[in-house]
Amino acid sequence: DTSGKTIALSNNYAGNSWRQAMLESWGKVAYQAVQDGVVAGADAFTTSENQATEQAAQIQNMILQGYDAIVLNAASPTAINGAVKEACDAGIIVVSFDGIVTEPCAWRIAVDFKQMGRDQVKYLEQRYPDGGNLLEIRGLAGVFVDDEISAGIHEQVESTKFDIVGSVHGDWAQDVAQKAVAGILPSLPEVKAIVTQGGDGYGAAQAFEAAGRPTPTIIMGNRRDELQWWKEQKDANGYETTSLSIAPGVSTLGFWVAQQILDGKEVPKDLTVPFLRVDQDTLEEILAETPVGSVANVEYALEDAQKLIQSAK
Amino acid sequence: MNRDHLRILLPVLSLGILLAAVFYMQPRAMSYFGLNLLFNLAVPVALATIAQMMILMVNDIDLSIGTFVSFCACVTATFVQTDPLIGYGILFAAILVYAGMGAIIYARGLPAIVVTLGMSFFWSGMAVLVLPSPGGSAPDWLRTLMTAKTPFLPVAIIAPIVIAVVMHYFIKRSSLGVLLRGVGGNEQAIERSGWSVMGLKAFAYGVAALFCVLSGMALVGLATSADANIALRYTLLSIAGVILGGGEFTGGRVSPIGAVIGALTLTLAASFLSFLHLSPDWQIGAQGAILIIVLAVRLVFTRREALI
Amino acid sequence: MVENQNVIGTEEVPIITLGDAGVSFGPVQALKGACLSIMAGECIGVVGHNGAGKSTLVNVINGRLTPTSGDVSYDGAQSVADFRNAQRARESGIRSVFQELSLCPNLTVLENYRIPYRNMPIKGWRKNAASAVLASLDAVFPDHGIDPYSVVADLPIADRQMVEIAIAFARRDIDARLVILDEPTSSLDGAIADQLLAYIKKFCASGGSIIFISHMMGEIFDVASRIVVLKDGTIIENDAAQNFTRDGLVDAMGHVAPDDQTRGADTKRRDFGDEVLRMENGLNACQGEVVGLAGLAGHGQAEALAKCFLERTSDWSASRNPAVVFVAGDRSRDGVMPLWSIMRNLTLQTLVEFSRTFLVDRKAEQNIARTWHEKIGIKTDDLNNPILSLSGGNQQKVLFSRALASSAPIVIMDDPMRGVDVGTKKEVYRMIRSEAEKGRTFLWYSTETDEILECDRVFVFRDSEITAELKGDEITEENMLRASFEMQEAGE
Amino acid sequence: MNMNSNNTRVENPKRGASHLLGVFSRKPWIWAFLAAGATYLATLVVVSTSAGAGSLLYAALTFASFSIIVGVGQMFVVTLGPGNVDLSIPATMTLAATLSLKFMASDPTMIVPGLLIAIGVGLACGLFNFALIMLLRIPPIIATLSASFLFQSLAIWSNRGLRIKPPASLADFATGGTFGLPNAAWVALLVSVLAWCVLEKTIAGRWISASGQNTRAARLGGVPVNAVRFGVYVGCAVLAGLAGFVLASFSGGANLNMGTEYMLMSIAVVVIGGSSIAGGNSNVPGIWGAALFMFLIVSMLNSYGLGAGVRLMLTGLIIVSVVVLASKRGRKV
Ligand SMILES: Nc1ncnc2c1ncn2[C@@H]1O[C@H](COP(=O)(O)OP(=O)(O)OP(=O)(O)O)[C@@H](O)[C@H]1O
Ligand SMILES: Nc1ncnc2c1ncn2[C@@H]1O[C@H](COP(=O)(O)OP(=O)(O)OP(=O)(O)O)[C@@H](O)[C@H]1O
Ligand SMILES: [Mg+2]
Ligand SMILES: [Mg+2]
Repeated sequence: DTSGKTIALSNNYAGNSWRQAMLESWGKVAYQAVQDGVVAGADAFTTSENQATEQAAQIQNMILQGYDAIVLNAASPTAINGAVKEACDAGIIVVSFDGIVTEPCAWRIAVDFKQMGRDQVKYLEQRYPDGGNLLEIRGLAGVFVDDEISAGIHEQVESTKFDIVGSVHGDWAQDVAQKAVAGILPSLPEVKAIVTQGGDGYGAAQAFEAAGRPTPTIIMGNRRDELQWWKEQKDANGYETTSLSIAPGVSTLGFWVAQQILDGKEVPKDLTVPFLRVDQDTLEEILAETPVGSVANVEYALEDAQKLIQSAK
Repeated sequence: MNRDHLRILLPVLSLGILLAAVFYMQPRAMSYFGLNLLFNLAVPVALATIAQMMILMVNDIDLSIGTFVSFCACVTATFVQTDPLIGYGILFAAILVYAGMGAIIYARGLPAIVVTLGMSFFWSGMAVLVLPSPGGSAPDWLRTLMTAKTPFLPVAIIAPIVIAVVMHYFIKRSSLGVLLRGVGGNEQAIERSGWSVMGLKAFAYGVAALFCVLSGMALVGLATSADANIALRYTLLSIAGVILGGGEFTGGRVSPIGAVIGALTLTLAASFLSFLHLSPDWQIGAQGAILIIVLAVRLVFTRREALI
Repeated sequence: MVENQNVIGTEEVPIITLGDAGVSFGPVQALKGACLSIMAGECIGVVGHNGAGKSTLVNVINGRLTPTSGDVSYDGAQSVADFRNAQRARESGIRSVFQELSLCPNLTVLENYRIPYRNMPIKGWRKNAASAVLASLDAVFPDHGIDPYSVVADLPIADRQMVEIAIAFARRDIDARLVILDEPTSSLDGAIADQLLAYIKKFCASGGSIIFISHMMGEIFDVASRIVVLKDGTIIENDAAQNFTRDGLVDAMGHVAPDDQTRGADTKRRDFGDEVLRMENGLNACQGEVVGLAGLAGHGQAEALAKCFLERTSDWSASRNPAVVFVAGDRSRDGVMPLWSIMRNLTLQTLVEFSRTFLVDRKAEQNIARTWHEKIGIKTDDLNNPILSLSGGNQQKVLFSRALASSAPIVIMDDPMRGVDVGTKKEVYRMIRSEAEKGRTFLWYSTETDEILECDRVFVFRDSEITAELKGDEITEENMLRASFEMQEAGE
Repeated sequence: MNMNSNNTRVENPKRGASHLLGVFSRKPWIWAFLAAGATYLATLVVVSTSAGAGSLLYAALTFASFSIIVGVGQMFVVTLGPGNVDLSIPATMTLAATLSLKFMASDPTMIVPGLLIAIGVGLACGLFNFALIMLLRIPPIIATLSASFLFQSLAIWSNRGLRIKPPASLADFATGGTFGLPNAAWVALLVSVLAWCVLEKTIAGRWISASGQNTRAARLGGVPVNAVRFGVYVGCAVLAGLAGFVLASFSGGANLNMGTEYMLMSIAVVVIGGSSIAGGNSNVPGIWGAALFMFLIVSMLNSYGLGAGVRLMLTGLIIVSVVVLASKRGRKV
């Protein structure tokens, strides 16, 4: 019985549509759970800046406020380990998702970012068995996710005939990606495809269009404007690609896992969620479900969490 | 009661009021454990604030503190951990670069704000080179030091007190401190007495760099690892801390105790805002508002100077 | 002066000897061929007009200025003059109280003592410093009531001056042998100044030397054993104090009286228009009048002028019909735009007046510039040259033109003739006269007596207050000196 | 008379030297263009085709435009003299962009009101900055910084990170080109020409330059210095609002972090472009050179395959060197 327990969400950034969708999913599912008497409270906190130091302080404040569990999307996999350890020492359950932490006492609902990189290249290999030139758009320099995805991509490219001819940092922002791509484009030979990290596909497409070059196959990241663009291209000329990203609703999975742990269930420390993937045939369906300006999403229910826990055992 | 005492009164009062409010909202905070949680992340902020204070003291401003502390943290989590000799060597060289920057700024009459802005790109690049992705780990002694269970008072309280007292003695009591503050107060008077203003400025920058190094190390000790963006916020926090602590942008009017109190106040203000369950939308705005309010209150304490 | 040295005795070594020392700042020769030696126990009074070169002289003595010609020797050592003079002076026990306050306002009294004391022992220095400053304050100014722990910015101006003097006399590793006091009493009241004078006498009696610069004749006669009179950078008198009388001294330092044909011949008009200006401190002016502000430099004339200007103009808008215009004397601080051409500098004030739109009317601008180029004779063949390519006097002419080109009824002039040559001065006087006759009012502050003599009415300032209003025949150099110097009777 | 003849003699050599220096210092933008040109050529080494060379230039012009628009605003502020810098540009851009895109809600008929909203937001932000500086006498650096926190909060609150697309016709305009130049560059050109006219042709321009060289002397020379400062801070914020609007239209929506890089960028283009941070001397063409340079250096390092670390380091070193070199020129004149 967890009806007396409280769970807090510690979030480090709210400045993009993915995070907003994540907070919204949490709000919806957690509010319902509180209404249903499953837990006594489920508050969400966001730091004012995307900084590990701020999030560490936030977690310390949560310890003081006496939450029973903290669900966490971390600014850094390692830099808040100190605070997480303190929470564990205080008897608090810590479940991290998306941005996971390496501290052993915490649970991790991981997305295999390396796998995400590999999958992009695998898809492309299937499309272009003869290989070709790839452009890589990375995220923000010095951040964990950026390194993981990039490592996955490079690893997989080794075993294919693809060539990475250029690599730029798009800082996960449409406009920065667009700028960086436009800058490197003139020096690139023909580009077959672009591997991305999510949220920068539309910018890349714009840059190619502006330079008057044929649009390569751009791997998308589930943002509504990317899907919309893809749909337009598909309708116009049968453009084909794939789109994959972690669903923002994974926060609700974090919520249920924390609830299960509080309930005394045996839960392995490492859980893995699949990506949310949009394919040529599911495009219309998912596009219709995605709100304007937001990101493709699924929310998880208690049963999904239980299934996940079961399968991990 | 002289002007210095008056100047320190406002920060002490604001910290007191804030602390009382936090204790009222969260009585749990009133314990060894609670104080440690409230304040341990204020230690690196306080060190960075002291660094900024050293620069403001000689009438300059440093916009590269955040990236420089990040760089120091990256070096600490990598080289200092694995090859201490090289690690300390890098940090020492960085301190020399800082001192040289101070000397050049004075000798060429450069605007410190632009030079440090340029240097912030430089340090940020260096940090990414040292540590391309988050990680590294804290040297054991550092971790032990930052998490030590000291009797009676937690490290989080002892460290700021030690920093404040040491710097108070250095800046406000030692005879070298007098000269440094004199540079901010009346550069010409210092020069007339035959001192090298350039040397003093370089020294002030060097000490600032030393405190940035300490800040980076303390941060790694608390966080257990580093990343290249770990301390970007310290630039703004440190300026705000000095000003909240009763310091002024010009005239060599700074107070180390005030600066430390300012840093604690800023950290506590963030906790206070989170205990308030203030909407995250407004948290950053609330920080701006606090800055504006305190600076506006200072108007009462300082004379206004007219254009002519 | 040669006898003077002989009297004291050839076996004694002078603390400092200047041999034919000269200092020039570019074309300005601030000090010419100064010969002076100072023996232990002497108190030298230095007098002279503003800009006579007094501060320059003492700055050579304390080593801050390296003479551009001649040499300096300390304690009879070999005569050299180079950048290490400051150190030599320090080591010979020469200390200075500068004309402008040179304390750090953010430090406490005892901390300010630390700054000139280079080799201060570290151990317990605060306690030692506090007691040293306190001892010195007690010695010079009994009953001063200054706490050495108080911050200088908190102290009133007189207390700061006292602190600075006390620090100069305080004990250090090298004892004070020659203390230079550059107008130390300018912000002290009578009783406290008397304490200082008494201390100076005591100090000299015990073998110390003093250089004492003051505009208060009484003080000079009270303490000085020898008086040096400077005029236009030259030492014109250097003799034992008893050989001077007060009037003789004023005569010696006074400017050459203007030749009588020019002055007085200007029949001064008595029929001015209505009063167009009146300020709180009693300063007033009528239409068409040339009002002079006299008195020693730094006694509030410049502030009064600035206030008068600022009160009548706005920070927020510029009028097509400005009420006042300003001619700056301190060019670099108050007048010149260093990055601009001559033409732009000349037309700054009249931009709005001569443009019908928000655009700069280039044609009108050129016309004005050309008109004034000829009218006032600015020495350049291209008005688009940078202003800094002009000599100081010509820059000043540009500033004059800037103001006179405007139609404003009141013109405020803050010592506007600095660096202007004699011929132009005459021309400007004539222009001012004719503008005044057309109904313009001039407020004219000058440090030069013959300029003040051009005025219809004169207000003499002392300590930011008006001490005398002189009209017509009352406007004489003597009357002005009398009103601006505090003629203490103690002197005689 | 004797003195007069002396004067002429001294003046002649002086005028010759300062004339040369004057010519030199009147065109400090040459350095920025030289640097941009050098970087461009260095990038061309790895650009294979001639079409590539053209498209690199086109891209550079496009992206430099945004830096130019904010840079021009920042230039006016910097021209006011030491201590004057507007750090609220990024927040103002973000706020103006989010509010106007939200208002337009992708409706093509709302473009003009949307633009007016962006400009209005800029106006309000500028007013707020100026009020803090003038009324509360907070130093400009910290005033604009604190204000930017508030603007940022407002932006977060107002649209919660949703990316609303600009109306299609607006997006087409922002990404399109006319007569071989990107439309964004036309906007930047318009802004630059206006700014240049203000500085060179109008009375206000004279006033700004005078206030920056010596506020006290300007005031005594009849310049309404408060009005000048007011105009400059408000103008800078309005330009930031405009830049936010164009950038959001260009990149398909407003982001909460879209302005971040323009804080340093706006100052860097001003300084590299040859305007003196010590005030009074501003330089519109130089901003173009510097903005192109800032874009091209990133392209060059990316094209060479150099990483983010090296890129940042070099950028920093270049800014510092330019400032040091510029100071040398400043001293001599
Ligand atoms: N740094 C300088 N550069 C150029 N000219 C200078 C400089 N210092 C002094 N002068 C000029 O040298 C002359 C002598 O100045 P000095 O300061 O010695 O006069 P003073 O007798 O002390 O006058 P006062 O009574 O006003 O103090 C003046 O004409 C002054 O303008
Ligand atoms: N504001 C004050 N007014 C009067 N006396 C003071 C004041 N502050 C300190 N004192 C006294 O002056 C003496 C010296 O104090 P201070 O702390 O400055 O010296 P100190 O500790 O010996 O210095 P240091 O440790 O730097 O050598 C003490 O007796 C102290 O009580
Ligand atoms: Mg003590
Ligand atoms: Mg003098």
